[in-house]
Amino acid sequence: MSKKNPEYDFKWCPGCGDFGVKRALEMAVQQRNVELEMPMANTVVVAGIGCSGNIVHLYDGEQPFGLHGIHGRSLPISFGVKMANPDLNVVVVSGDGDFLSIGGEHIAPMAQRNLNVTAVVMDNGVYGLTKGQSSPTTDLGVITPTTPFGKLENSLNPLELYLTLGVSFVASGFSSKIKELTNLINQGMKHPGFSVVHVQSPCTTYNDTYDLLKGNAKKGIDATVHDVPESHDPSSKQAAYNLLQEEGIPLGVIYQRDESDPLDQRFNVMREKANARDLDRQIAAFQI
Amino acid sequence: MSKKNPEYDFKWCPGCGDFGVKRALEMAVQQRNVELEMPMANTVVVAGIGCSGNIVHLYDGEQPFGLHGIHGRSLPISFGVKMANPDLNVVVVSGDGDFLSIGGEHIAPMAQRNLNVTAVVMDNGVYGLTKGQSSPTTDLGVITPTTPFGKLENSLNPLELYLTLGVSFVASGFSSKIKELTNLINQGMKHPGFSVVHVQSPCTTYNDTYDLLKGNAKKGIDATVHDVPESHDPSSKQAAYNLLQEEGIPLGVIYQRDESDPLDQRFNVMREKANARDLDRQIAAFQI
Amino acid sequence: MRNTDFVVRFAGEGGGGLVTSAELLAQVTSQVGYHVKTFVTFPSQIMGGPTFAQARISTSPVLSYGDQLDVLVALDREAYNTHQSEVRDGGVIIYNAEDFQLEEDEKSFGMRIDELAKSTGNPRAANMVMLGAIAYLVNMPEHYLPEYVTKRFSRGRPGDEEIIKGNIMALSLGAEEAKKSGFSLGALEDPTPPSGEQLLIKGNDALAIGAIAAGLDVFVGYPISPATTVLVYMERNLTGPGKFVYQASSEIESINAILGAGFAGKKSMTSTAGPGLSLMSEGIGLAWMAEIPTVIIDVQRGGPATGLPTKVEQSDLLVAIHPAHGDVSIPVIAVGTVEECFTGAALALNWAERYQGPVIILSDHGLSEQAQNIPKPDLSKVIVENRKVYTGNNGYERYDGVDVSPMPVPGGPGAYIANGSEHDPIGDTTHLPNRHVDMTHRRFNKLDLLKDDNYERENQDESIAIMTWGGSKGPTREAYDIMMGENQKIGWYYTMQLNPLPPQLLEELKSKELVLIPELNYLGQFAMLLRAKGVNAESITQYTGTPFKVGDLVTRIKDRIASHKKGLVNV
Amino acid sequence: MRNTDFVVRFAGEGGGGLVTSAELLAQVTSQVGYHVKTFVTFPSQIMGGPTFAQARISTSPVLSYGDQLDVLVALDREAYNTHQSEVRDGGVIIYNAEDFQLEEDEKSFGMRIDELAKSTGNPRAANMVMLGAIAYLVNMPEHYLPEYVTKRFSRGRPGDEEIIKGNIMALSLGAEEAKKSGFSLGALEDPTPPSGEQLLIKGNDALAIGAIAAGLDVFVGYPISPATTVLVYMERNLTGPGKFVYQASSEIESINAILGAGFAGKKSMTSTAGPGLSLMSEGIGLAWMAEIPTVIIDVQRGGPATGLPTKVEQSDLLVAIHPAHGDVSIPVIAVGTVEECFTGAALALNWAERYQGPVIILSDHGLSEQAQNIPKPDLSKVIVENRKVYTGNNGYERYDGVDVSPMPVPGGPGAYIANGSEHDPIGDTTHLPNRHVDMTHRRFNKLDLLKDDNYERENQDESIAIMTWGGSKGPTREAYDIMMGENQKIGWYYTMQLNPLPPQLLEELKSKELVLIPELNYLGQFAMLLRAKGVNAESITQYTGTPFKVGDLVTRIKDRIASHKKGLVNV
Ligand SMILES: Cc1ncc(C[n+]2csc(CCOP(=O)(O)OP(=O)(O)O)c2C)c(N)n1
Ligand SMILES: Cc1ncc(C[n+]2csc(CCOP(=O)(O)OP(=O)(O)O)c2C)c(N)n1
Ligand code: SF4
Ligand code: SF4
Ligand SMILES: [Mg+2]
Ligand SMILES: [Mg+2]
Repeated sequence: MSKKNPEYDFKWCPGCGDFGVKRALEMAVQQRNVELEMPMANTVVVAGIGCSGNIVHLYDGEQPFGLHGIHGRSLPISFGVKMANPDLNVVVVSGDGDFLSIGGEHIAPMAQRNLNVTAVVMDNGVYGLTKGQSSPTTDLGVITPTTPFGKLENSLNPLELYLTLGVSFVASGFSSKIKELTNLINQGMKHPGFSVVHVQSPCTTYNDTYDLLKGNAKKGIDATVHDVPESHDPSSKQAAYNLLQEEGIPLGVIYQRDESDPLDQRFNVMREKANARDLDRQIAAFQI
Repeated sequence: MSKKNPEYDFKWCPGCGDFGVKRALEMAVQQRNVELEMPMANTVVVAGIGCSGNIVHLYDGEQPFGLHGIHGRSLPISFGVKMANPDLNVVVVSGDGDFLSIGGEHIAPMAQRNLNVTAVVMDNGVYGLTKGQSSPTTDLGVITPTTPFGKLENSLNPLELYLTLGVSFVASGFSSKIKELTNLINQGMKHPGFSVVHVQSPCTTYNDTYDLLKGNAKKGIDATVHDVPESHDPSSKQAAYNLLQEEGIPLGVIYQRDESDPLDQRFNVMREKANARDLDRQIAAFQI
Repeated sequence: MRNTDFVVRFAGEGGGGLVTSAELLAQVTSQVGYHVKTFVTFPSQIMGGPTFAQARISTSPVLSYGDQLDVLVALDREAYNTHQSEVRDGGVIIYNAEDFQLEEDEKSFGMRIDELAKSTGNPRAANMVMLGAIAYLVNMPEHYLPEYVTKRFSRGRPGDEEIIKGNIMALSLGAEEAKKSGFSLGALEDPTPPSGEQLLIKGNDALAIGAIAAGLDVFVGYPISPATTVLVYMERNLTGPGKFVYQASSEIESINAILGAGFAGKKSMTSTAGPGLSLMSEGIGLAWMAEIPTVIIDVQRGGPATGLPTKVEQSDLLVAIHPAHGDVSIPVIAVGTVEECFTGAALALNWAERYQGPVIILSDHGLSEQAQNIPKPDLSKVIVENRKVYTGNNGYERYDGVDVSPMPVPGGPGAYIANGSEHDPIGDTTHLPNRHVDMTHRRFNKLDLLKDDNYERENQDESIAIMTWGGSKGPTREAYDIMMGENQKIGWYYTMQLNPLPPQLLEELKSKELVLIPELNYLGQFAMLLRAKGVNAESITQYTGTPFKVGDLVTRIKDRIASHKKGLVNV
Repeated sequence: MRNTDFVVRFAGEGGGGLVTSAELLAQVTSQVGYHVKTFVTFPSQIMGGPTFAQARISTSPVLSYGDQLDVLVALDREAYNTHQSEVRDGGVIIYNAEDFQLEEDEKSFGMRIDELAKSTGNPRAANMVMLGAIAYLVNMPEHYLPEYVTKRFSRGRPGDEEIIKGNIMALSLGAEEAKKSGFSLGALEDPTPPSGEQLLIKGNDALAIGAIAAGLDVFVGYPISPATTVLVYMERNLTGPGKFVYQASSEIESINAILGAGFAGKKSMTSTAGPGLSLMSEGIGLAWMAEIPTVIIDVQRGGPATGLPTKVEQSDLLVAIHPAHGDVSIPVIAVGTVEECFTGAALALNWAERYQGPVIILSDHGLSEQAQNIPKPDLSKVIVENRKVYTGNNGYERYDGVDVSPMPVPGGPGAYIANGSEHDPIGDTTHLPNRHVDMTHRRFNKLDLLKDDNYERENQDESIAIMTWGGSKGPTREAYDIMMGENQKIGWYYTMQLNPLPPQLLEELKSKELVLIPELNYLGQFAMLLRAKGVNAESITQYTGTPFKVGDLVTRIKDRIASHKKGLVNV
């Protein structure tokens, strides 16, 4: 499908982290297509509302299917898409507000079901598209247009949340590390079950955290991100919890459940065991 | 307020755990009123929809204020009530479906804000009022009218969830242990911040777990519930996590944050620092 | 007793017994060719609480529950007090003499039901005692009940014979008591059995079967009275390759999941009641905007808010047609009989596929809980429509033009973005005025595809007409038939297709002096919509949580017409 | 130039510069007594994207944005292409000669704006260069701008003087360029300054201030364009003892929180746009059912679904009045001008208190983003109503009777249960038919308290009338004035109170042959509602995402009246 329709008028701000995420997503999907010898048409990108969700329109190269819906509902939509056709590679792209605030209710059910979709969450610690209000990952005390005297809420730790809710693949990425991020997203797609790749993706306009994340020697700022240590055992939930108690933001696979049976598989197993009745027999049951 | 209007026609089934919770709630509120020399009129019970929520209508003795709204929304309603008047003692009564499924999105924000209300959650592992469908705490594989071939979802661990979301007081009770439960609810009310008292409250009609919870020597069933060991340090989140990894359901205070500043307090501190402008000055700012 | 028709009500504290008795009576009589309809009502609670269940048995097709009772079985004093006034003159009340005693009167006799049951050795045979008594009162041929009991309990198990014996004994004990009472209601005429095979089925099951017959693939729903049984039926029966059914965590999840499935090429559906419909508002708007086929069943109950979960009302019509912000007009099919539950569900799926968008089915608590005999549907005659699927090359402009266009299916050619923001032809967001104008036209043009002229009409030359909708069809039709018998001059119109209305129907209605709309809501919602379309429509409303009584309708319609003729009232 | 009125538009890639320029122009001219109105439109994105901002300056009150441009400042070629056709004959286009070049024509001249700004030593003075040029073109008295600049930048800081000097230099460089171009538009007449102090304020700020003036206590909202700025204003300014303001985690949380606060005795409010309103559906129904005062502002944008977040539309009317399942009819106040934003917000809070239920305010994107001069509100004249509070003893029957009754406040006497299920007098759940009937009457009776006969009318003897609503008031009124100048025979009606309508107004409208309703939606939503009430109303619709142009309206209204008179069209 040819792209760049002149009517489409959305652009990200210069330096926005989402550019990097877009590139990583494109490459991860490409890799996945090669791995499975699968046409691009098998990929569906379900997008939330926010600067982040616009990734579906800015996607370069051969185009996947897209569904750009309403704020906070990309997970339940992806649930319907995936279970309607489990052969599809279904990816959710969402922001910290979209995924964790208004859409926060949908994470637990997908984790409990182990729905086999991959969610890529672009966390910029702010509501970008609506111009800079606080989000669940904005720190306590931060001043924004809606917290003019400082945010009153503790910030949420998304990685810990995913672990507790039982997400079976949890990874942490950074939009500036495109190669690594590509790899994480691709691993998420390979994982048979619900995978969340939570990405630090700075908002240059409302919450520029590049210095904080990467560090800036000149300004005397130490980097917050660091690679998950090689010694980390991602199959251990306890190890994952421990890792998250440490300072800074670890990048890499935090947790991956070893035996992960996705919902579509569970569903099939159940259905094979269940004694089905065709419609004629169903109707016969009501016969007088 | 005199009660028992003949028009009111709801009753719990014989043996329903909610009877015990009701008694404990009545006593805990009574105690709290005495402690603070507070009239009953200062208590507001915000109820969810379910057998459990009907506690607000079955409340015996002097009546508190009640708000019986819509399914899943008791927490956000309680947020409005409490912040409108922080002097009120606001209690939420809810079921496992109401609180953890359709209303699941509201727990995290209240925890992050540390809203000073007490939620009493009656967990019977089932949707009682709608006649026995599975709930988030129903176990994997269980057969119900909506899971005729076995539930496909892992069950949620609510206590672990509350901990991760940052609820500052987490307790676990059992409807048959009324005295202990009274105490837990009362402690929750005393706690300055968001407190959740999660109660095992069996549904005799659709999910009778009395034997399982209490144990039944004749049937060779060991009890699932056991008291939180005396050695447990509820101020340690780590200890709380560890406690929850063990077999069975611990009863008692699982976690209580030491320094807990509730939202109303944070809000006041913030407002005192903020430079307010009265309406005249606000209008003057637009003057041409 | 009208010896072509009788109504029996069982009333007491909730629990299964009452409902089973009414349903048994319906089964027995329908098996020998009578037409039957049951009705159940109970409080929103699990056990206990004042409940009643009734069955109407007739020699010809049954349209309503029956206004007056021929027989009332009152299991406790409260039930007696509540219901006795509904027993017609000459009717009979059987009361539970173990619970209370009455002074002697010309209507009632007491029976120690449980005691009699116990004396048969089977305390659970209380139903049979009651049925035996009723059978005697209506002079039912003696072999009906024993034959039914024999058939029902011959399950090839060791205890069968004993159970059968006990039950038959209970039947005759009941009959004897009735005989002793001296009451009798005259003989019920022999039935003219309906032609063709019949089902005895409730509305919600018929909705489910209709949808499955039309090719439903995916069902996701959240429990809520009185819609839960649709979900329960689907969980058990929507099986087969590629099918998926699931209990969601909320109605917001349901609606978004089914639109996801619709986008992915499947026929999808959910069922809910008012509170769930309100929660689905935003999602329904998305399906409309992004042009995704999907179907929402709303089994209406008393509103607003949590309202009256177990009572009947038809008050969700306005919100069904205009559920969400922005310019939307959601197609609505309102089913009026158990049979229409079957056909309406199939039609809704077809409509969704045909115009590529969301369709709402309105049923109600009454239909959901009533069992009725309907002709066995002929599956080979069910029309199944499938969306136009795009099969060309990539580079397709899915949102091109102002008419319905083939829909790409993920996995196949024609990748595009289904977009809930205003969009250009490939689905990218745009704010250009002409695109919004074109796409708005497109979304509304597509409704033209649904303007089939399917409607009932009779006496269309009359200048005054009655037109009801949904579950009020039965009582309204019965009222109409009574008035026709009296040579009143009134036309009859009816359609399931409330939005869009059949165009020819609308034209006819516009030419009337007055169209009267019996409907179970306060606002007179359907009449409002008709007036907005230029029809001089006026509602006959009721909002008691109970269905219309035929007699009331006859009176109110006649009064209204009389005052219209006197020119006393204008809209 | 009409020398009483001119319109300047700045167009280019998004960013603050364009908007600041238009607002500066409005400030300068309003300070010397002109009437002004600005208008801004931009895509739903953060930076860049085609944007424009304009200001209309007039010697008399300004009702609309102005159909045609007197001056267009085009900062890039795309802007030129998009907007040049809107420049009137005899108007002038200033284009950014650094970005592109045009063949010479009779309308345009190029200016190297940034270069000129840089030459003053202050590259940020590009605004001033443009304003200088415009001032010259419209023959603005020379001292206005320098005086304004001097005042604005005299902030008691060291660099003030230099900045002032640079800006004044930029102004004269701009003026010189304009002079060189040879274009001129004739002199703007002196203003007749409005009497009394004036504010220059946008709709959303006025809504917020109006609510605060009427005693707002609690505000909870979730960000969404174009409503976010109400929340932002509140966060900064709703202060004082007992006040509470908060950003919620979703609109479902907002609505439930404010109804909790309303129950607790406070005046509460939220603001949102269409998608949020749809999500609030269930909660609004609860507030109606449980009789809880609260106010929801819906700043309408293009719909449905995510729609057109930064465009104007009036398509949420139907869902505002009937947002939820069941029989509801939510009071709706539609504000039509920036001034009405202030008064309408106060009225909404009063209504909520008076009838004890939810009230919806409809504003729109246009009002939210336009700055306009309005008379400074006299706070001492703001009417503030408070609910009847129950002060008796315990044992109170809060839901007794079919009229509004004093409301207990938690902490005080009269504990009851505010119940979203149907209820008995103390708020316990009941399913009795007569209670549902009574409580339904009660909920609807209370609307009578809101039927104040407040409306505008002119030429009420005419049989054809115009009646618009909300933000289309300005252009419609301007069109009406033009037609009055031509001695057309048309009546004028207008009210903020769309539901319930002022009863006397409704009677008058019903007596008309034809009522024309200009409104920015496809369905003709207000006309639908009026027809349902017996008014022969017909819409003049537009659904481009842009506001009405006065000229278009005049033409369409006249055409419609002409065809009506020829009897060609019937509803
Ligand atoms: C129901 C609803 N509420 C609110 C909005 C407005 N809205 C659009 S995007 C957004 C938040 C965006 O934040 P985030 O998800 O973090 O994405 P980002 O823009 O930062 O990438 C909001 C509140 C909406 N579109 N729909
Ligand atoms: C929006 C909405 N959806 C569904 C329902 C139907 N409903 C009422 S109670 C309930 C679940 C009750 O389960 P739970 O919260 O566990 O309470 P319990 O009855 O077990 O105490 C449901 C689904 C409703 N009232 N409103
Ligand atoms: S506002 Fe922030 S998140 Fe949005 S495009 Fe700009 S930089 Fe990216
Ligand atoms: S159904 Fe279960 S939860 Fe409900 S009242 Fe009966 S026992 Fe209690
Ligand atoms: Mg963000
Ligand atoms: Mg439960």
